[in-house]
Amino acid sequence: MIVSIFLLVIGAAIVLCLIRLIKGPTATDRAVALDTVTTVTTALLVILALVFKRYIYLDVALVYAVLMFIGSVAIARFLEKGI
Amino acid sequence: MHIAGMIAIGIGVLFLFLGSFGIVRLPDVYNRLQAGTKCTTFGCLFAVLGVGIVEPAWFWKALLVSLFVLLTNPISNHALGRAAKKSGVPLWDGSVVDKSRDFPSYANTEKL
Amino acid sequence: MVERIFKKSTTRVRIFLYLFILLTLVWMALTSTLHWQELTAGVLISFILSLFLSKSYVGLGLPTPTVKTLSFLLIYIASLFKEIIKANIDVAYRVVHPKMPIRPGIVVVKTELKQDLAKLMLANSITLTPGTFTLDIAGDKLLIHWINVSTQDEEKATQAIALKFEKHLKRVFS
Amino acid sequence: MTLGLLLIVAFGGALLVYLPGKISSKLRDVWAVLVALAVLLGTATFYGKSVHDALSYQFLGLPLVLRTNDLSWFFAIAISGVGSFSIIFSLSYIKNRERTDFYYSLMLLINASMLGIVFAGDLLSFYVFWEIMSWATFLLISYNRGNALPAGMKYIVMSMTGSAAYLVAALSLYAKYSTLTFSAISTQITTASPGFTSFILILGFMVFGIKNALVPFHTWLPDAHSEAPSPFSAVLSGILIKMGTYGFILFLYVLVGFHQFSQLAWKAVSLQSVLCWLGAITIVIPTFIALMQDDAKRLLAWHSIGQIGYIILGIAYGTSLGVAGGAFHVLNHATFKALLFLCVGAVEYRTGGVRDLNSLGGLMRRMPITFIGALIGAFGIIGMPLTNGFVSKWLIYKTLILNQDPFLAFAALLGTWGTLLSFYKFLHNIFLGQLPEKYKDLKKAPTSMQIPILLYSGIIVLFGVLPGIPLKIIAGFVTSFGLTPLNVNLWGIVSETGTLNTINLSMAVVSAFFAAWVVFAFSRRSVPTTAQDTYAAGASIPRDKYQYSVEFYNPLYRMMGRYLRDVVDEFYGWLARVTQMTGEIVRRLYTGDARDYVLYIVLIVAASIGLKIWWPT
Amino acid sequence: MVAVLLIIVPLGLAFAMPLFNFVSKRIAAYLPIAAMVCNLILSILLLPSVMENTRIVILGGLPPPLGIHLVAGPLGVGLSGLISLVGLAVSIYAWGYIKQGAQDKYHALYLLLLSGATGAVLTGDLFNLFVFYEILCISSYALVAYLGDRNGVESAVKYLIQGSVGSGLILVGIAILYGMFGTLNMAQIAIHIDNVDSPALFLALVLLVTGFGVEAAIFPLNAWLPDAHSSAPSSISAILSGIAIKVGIYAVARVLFTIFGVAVVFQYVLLLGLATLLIGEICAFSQDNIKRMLAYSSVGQVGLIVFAMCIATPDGVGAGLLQLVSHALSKAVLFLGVGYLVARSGSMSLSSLNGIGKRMPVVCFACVVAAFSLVGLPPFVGFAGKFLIVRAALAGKSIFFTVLIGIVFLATVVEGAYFFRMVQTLYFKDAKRQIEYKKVPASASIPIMALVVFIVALGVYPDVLLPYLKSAAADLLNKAGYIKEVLG
Amino acid sequence: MRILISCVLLVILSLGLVFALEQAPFGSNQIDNADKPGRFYLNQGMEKTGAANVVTSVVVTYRGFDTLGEVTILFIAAIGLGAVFHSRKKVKRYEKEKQSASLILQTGCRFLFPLIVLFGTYVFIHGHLSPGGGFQGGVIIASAFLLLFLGCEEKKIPMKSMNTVESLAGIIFVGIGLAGLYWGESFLENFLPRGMDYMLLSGGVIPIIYIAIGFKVGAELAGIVAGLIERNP
Amino acid sequence: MFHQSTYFVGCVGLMIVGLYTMLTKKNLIKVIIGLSLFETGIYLLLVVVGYIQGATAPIFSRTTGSPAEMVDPTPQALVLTAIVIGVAVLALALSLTIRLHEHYGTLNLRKIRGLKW
Ligand code: NA
Ligand code: NA
Repeated sequence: MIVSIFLLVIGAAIVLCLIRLIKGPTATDRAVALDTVTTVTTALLVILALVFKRYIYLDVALVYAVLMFIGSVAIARFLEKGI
Repeated sequence: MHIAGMIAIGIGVLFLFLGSFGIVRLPDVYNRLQAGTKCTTFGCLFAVLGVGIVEPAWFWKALLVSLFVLLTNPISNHALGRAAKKSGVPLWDGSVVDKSRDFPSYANTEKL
Repeated sequence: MVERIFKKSTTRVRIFLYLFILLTLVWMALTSTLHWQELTAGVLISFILSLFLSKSYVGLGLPTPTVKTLSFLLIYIASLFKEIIKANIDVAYRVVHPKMPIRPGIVVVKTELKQDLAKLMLANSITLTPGTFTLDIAGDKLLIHWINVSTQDEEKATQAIALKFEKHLKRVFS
Repeated sequence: MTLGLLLIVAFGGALLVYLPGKISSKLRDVWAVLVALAVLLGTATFYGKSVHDALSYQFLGLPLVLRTNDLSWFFAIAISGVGSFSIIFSLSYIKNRERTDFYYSLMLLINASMLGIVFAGDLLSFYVFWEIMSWATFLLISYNRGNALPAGMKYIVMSMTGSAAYLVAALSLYAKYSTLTFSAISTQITTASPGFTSFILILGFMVFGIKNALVPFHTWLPDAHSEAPSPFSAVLSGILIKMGTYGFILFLYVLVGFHQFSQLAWKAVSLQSVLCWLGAITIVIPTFIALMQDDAKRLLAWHSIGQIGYIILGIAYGTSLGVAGGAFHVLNHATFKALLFLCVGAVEYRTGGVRDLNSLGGLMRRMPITFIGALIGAFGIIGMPLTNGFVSKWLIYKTLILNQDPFLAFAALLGTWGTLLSFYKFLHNIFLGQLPEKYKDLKKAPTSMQIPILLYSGIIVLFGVLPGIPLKIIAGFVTSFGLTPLNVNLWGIVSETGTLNTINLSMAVVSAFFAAWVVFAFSRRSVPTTAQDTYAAGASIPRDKYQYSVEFYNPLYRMMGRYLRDVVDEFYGWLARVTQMTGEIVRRLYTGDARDYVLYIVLIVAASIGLKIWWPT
Repeated sequence: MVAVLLIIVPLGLAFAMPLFNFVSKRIAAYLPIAAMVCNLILSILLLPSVMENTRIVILGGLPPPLGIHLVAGPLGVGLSGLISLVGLAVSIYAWGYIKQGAQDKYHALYLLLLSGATGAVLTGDLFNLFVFYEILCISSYALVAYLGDRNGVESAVKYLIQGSVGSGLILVGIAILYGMFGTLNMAQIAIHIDNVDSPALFLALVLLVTGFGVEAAIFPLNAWLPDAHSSAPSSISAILSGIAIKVGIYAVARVLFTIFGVAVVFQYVLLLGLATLLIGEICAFSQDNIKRMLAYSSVGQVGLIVFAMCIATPDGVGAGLLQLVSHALSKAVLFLGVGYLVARSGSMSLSSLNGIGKRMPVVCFACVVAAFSLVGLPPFVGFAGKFLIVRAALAGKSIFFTVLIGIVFLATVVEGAYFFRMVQTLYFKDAKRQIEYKKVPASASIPIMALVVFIVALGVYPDVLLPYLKSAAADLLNKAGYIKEVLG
Repeated sequence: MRILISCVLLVILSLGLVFALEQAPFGSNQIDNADKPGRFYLNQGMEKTGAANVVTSVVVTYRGFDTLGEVTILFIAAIGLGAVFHSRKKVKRYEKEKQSASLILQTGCRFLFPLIVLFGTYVFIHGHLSPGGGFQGGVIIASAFLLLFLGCEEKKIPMKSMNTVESLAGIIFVGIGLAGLYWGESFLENFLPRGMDYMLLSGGVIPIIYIAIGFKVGAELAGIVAGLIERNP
Repeated sequence: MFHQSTYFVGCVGLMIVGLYTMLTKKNLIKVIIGLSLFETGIYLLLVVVGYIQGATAPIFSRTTGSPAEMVDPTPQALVLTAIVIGVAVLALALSLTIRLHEHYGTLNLRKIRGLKW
């Protein structure tokens, strides 16, 4: 019960980030929104692991966090003309 | 333990929401970064640790996840902020000061 | 024991040992078990990876792992946590408040830290705490975005933003 | 000697020319002549034999059959004869050209493949040899470069069209009867529906009409014949196009049978009459086009088409006399047309490749043997008595007259008239008239050229006087077609309606000639002088002003020229251009824009879905 | 069991290529030769035994419906023999021809391409077919762009985009089939398809045929082909025309006949094949760029093969297969030969090759023989193919096919026209400028002449192939037999 | 015009796809039957191979041939990229305006690099127990390299050792497959004992193959990344 | 949670959007992005095909272990393969794009038409 409230709130958070992702206005804004959404999603994945009672899903969250961090850095470096 | 964990998760989720709200609400990219990273990092930290508390067997891995987020989010935050500044995204009109011109590598940045 | 080995060995070996221990610990956290198979694998892999990858840690300015340093580190982390919580409540308040009471701006602060890792930790700490994040770093100066600029003076800003971490970090990285 | 061995010798000899060629050109020449003569001899040994060999070698599971009988042997001996004469003629003709190994190899290969065609006992082996002949011919036509290239293209494209039709015909037969051997098909096809038979025969007419240069498939021939090397033109005109005739005989008399053929009609128009009329048209129009040619070889080439008209007319007419005439004309045309081409070749060889009728003249004295050859050849083609041409044409006229077909007969006579006119021009412009200055020191043709010329001349006269020699064989196969048997003796044909006896004829003609010669010899007073001295006092003047042979039939041109345009050829040219244009347009589908290419893929899927919706089954 | 080596040997050698390259740079060029010799021997050894009964090669330890398996039947092993034959010739050629760029990478990619082709024709699993098909496609994208020149890169990009869309469609098709039947085994899918009638099945069929049709170059999915075949290094053009397209055709045929077996669709594809034939030949006719002309000619030939196969009788499929073999050999010879002609004359324009036959007699002779074979002249193998196609088409005694054959011959005449024009250009046109051409190295003339020997030998005695064609056609067409062989 | 045509075609396509998919009996029923591979893998996969992750046992053994092909395709991409870039002039166009990474990023990347590599290793070594696997682990290792490139301009990839790793890993994969043919019945058969369930040492050859795949994929993707951002030596 | 066709509509939608991008955008990079979108839709379709309502990932552990409650593992293996293939193609496409840009100085597909007809 309470978990579904958590999930709803997280869903709302993701929607908010998506709004910013779509609105922009600058590319950096979108990147920031993306970065935020990934953090939220990492948390979501961990909570989902709890929901489904599957320990193994934690690995998924970790992989996700690692890859998305690198993704964000790559976007940032791209935006500042570093690559 | 279970209840403590759930409370931690609740706090985390709340801050995740607030961070996302800030992303939408705050006026420029720098302020959004403030909210986006700070609140969501904190929220993620609490949520993950909360899960670790609810399921004690998962604690160490949850800790690892949270430490990773704690370490990497400021870095990506910084990278994005720097990217914004370097690519010339202007500050919000209500900003009171911009000292970046005094800073070595920004001296020749044209538009701020 | 560990201290003695660290003090005696050359930099390179020290870094290797550092990385080896770090990786083994991370492995243990990842596997969350003390079963011999996992431990053996972990030690083996950490050893091999440390052999090949320790170059990446050269010049990072790793602190000597003494009990003292470790305790300072814990103190630092504790204070960091306190600040983080304060920061979040602060930011959340500003975000939620209908008037959005913010006075954002970009200021410069100074640091006396020398090691790269120390600077990283300082910058990250600043980022994680009250309404500030590190935009850039160059030499001993940090460019900070501040959501509620209370002073534009470099010294005062340093005082308000960096010093509370710097004093802990200085002790860790002494 | 078996047929297989003969063909192996022929093909092997052709392909192995390169070996002696690597050593020395002399050895190669000897080799080529030996192979040609060996093949000639080998063919000769099959005289009068009837062989039917099913080979142990099978192609795609189909049995291959080699067979010979009177019909095959008749063509085979003509092929190997013309082939060896041309090889001998080539010895000096081709001497200083490049790629001579290639030339000899192809000459022998074409000979071999033609032999294969006539010895083939089934439609598949026929086709294989037919195709080898086609591409080898293409290569040899192109040998002269320059204008020869478009000529070669025209030839091969038409030839391929024909081959396609052949394959369809042959395999339709196979689909129906599960066999490709002539003997099996001929027994089974008697029950076929008229529609099917007509389908097969029409396809056959197309195939062999193209090779035979029957109007309207003739357009490749004038170009190809005139651009090919002369010894090969002799083969081409003399015998190669007769493979089409062989095909006609094969389809009409061997496979389908004349009776069945004559029944095929659509309302009042019978297939037979169509073919006869095509023959008649082929006699008249090309002959008059020939009249307008200024290129000696082109003139000969157009006449080949005209003479083919006689052959087809005779064969399509379907009486034993007509078929005999047509078949005999095949042989005769082979001799005199080959002879004429060789004569032109000899002239060409000496004058350095000149064959423009407007710039030659008066070569009679310089090249007497060649002149005699050309004269006899011309007599032959015109159909003068004492030459073989007379006999065959006489048989054909006779047929037409006996069956009271005045229009066809008139067409045939018209053709002879045109032939007479143009060969007068031919002889006059090359050998008579004035000798241009630059050819003053022309030498006689080399011996290797004179031998075939003389041999041909001899044969022409021999068969003109003793037509019974070939007619005996012809009568043999004509009878086997189920036509009325012919009564042949050495001097001609004995029949109730009209006996041909060349003894009487010869006597009459010889005495007439003698009389004429006596008159001419004693009345000759004129002395030839060079025109230059008389008119221009050594100064140079335009050629067409002083040489009266230039534009010989100019008035005739103006009168008929515009009706004698080669419309068919223009049509084919248009077709080629249209194809090219279509290509240019269709190619635009490949726009170069990757997105269009993706669009095509989506289009196919969407179209399939659409098809499925609108057209559920 | 050894059939798996047909795939593994080139694959393993390609994997080992970097190691060999450390030892010596020269080794790289020998590895494809070694692999292809090995494959050729294996195929020849295997062929007689698989003619009797098809071998199922289990992979990963599970019997057919459960795991992936190879079907070493007459078709698969026969095609892999063809692949290794042409592959061997081309690899010997490449030994002397490829002198630019990263040669070890070229040879590795080449090995992978061949192993992909072999895998695709051998596998009995639909998804595995897709994987090997992709190996083939992706390595050809890379090889087309191997020289890094403008045309190569551009055509590779276009090829890649089209090919990837095609691959995507294949995947959707596979997803639908898997969703409906829960299996990827082609035999098992074939069983299920007979019992189910659903629009989704039609969609799957369309998607699979379209997807594989891109590589098979069926009109209008073939837009990449003229660019790619003409811009690639000639050795790769040869292998693309000789082998890669054939794998696409094989896949289309497998899907149409073995998996679906729906007769209505054959006529639809047959008409597409006819359109491909006509358009390919007409486009080739109006080309002046010789490699582009050959590429369009490949389009036409593909159309002919597809046409023959869609007659959908054992004779028709057999004829299509023979035509496939004939085209593989002949087009390989043409591209290999033209590779050196173009290299020596410095231009791909047909007119730049005027009279080159005198300078480079061996190569030109080979090209002429190959061209004659493609046109379908005896005594070359193309004739046997054409003959069988016409025979198969007319066997039904239907007016429809007689008319279609007419169109086929129309296209063949056009094809003949440009090939004979090419022959004239090579031999009978006067060279505009006098250049002393370097001799073609033995590494080129030997494989070319070897292929020519095959063209002539098979042309004179095609019967040696007949039993194989017959059982290969049965392999494709006899759905029940295939199912029985695979699932027992 | 182009848009119009595209829209029409795509509408037809999408309608066709959706309707066809609607009518197909998808869902759980397609593996109800025990002779369906999916059901077989679920019911007996763990028992036969000893790998707790059924997907892994499918990927590595039952459909291991696909996986071999998949690895091959990555290999093709890697060497294809090398071949395409081989004859290329080094482009200096963007060098002037290129920003170097800040100290924070540099330090962070250097610090994180070994940790992420370790994590990647963890992922592919536990491929038979957790949702990881050779590909996932390889991707993580490659992304660690990407991070290094993002943070430190001067870092180059040691192509030679990468090639060696790639090559050796490929040979090991093929070698294990052949060993299965030799000691077992078929190529890529799991010929080693299955070990104790849920332990690191279980699943027979699966972890070994996944280690090889992990290294291979890591090396290849790292090479691709390095090639694309011009960091080959 | 949802009816199966909802997932299909989503997958097909993604595919169509990808195709639309490929068909209408001039920029080569955008076309490649479209390709990626298209492929992503396909991956999703593959996953959906193997999904069973209410079932979990096919990974056994000491606590979860009923095969009946697990989704079909095969499509997951297929998706893995498909994704890797997609990545390889993407890498190659991008490297070719870089090269193409060096040759043409543009990525506009209307202008990259050195080869046509
Ligand atoms: Na993040
Ligand atoms: Na922050």
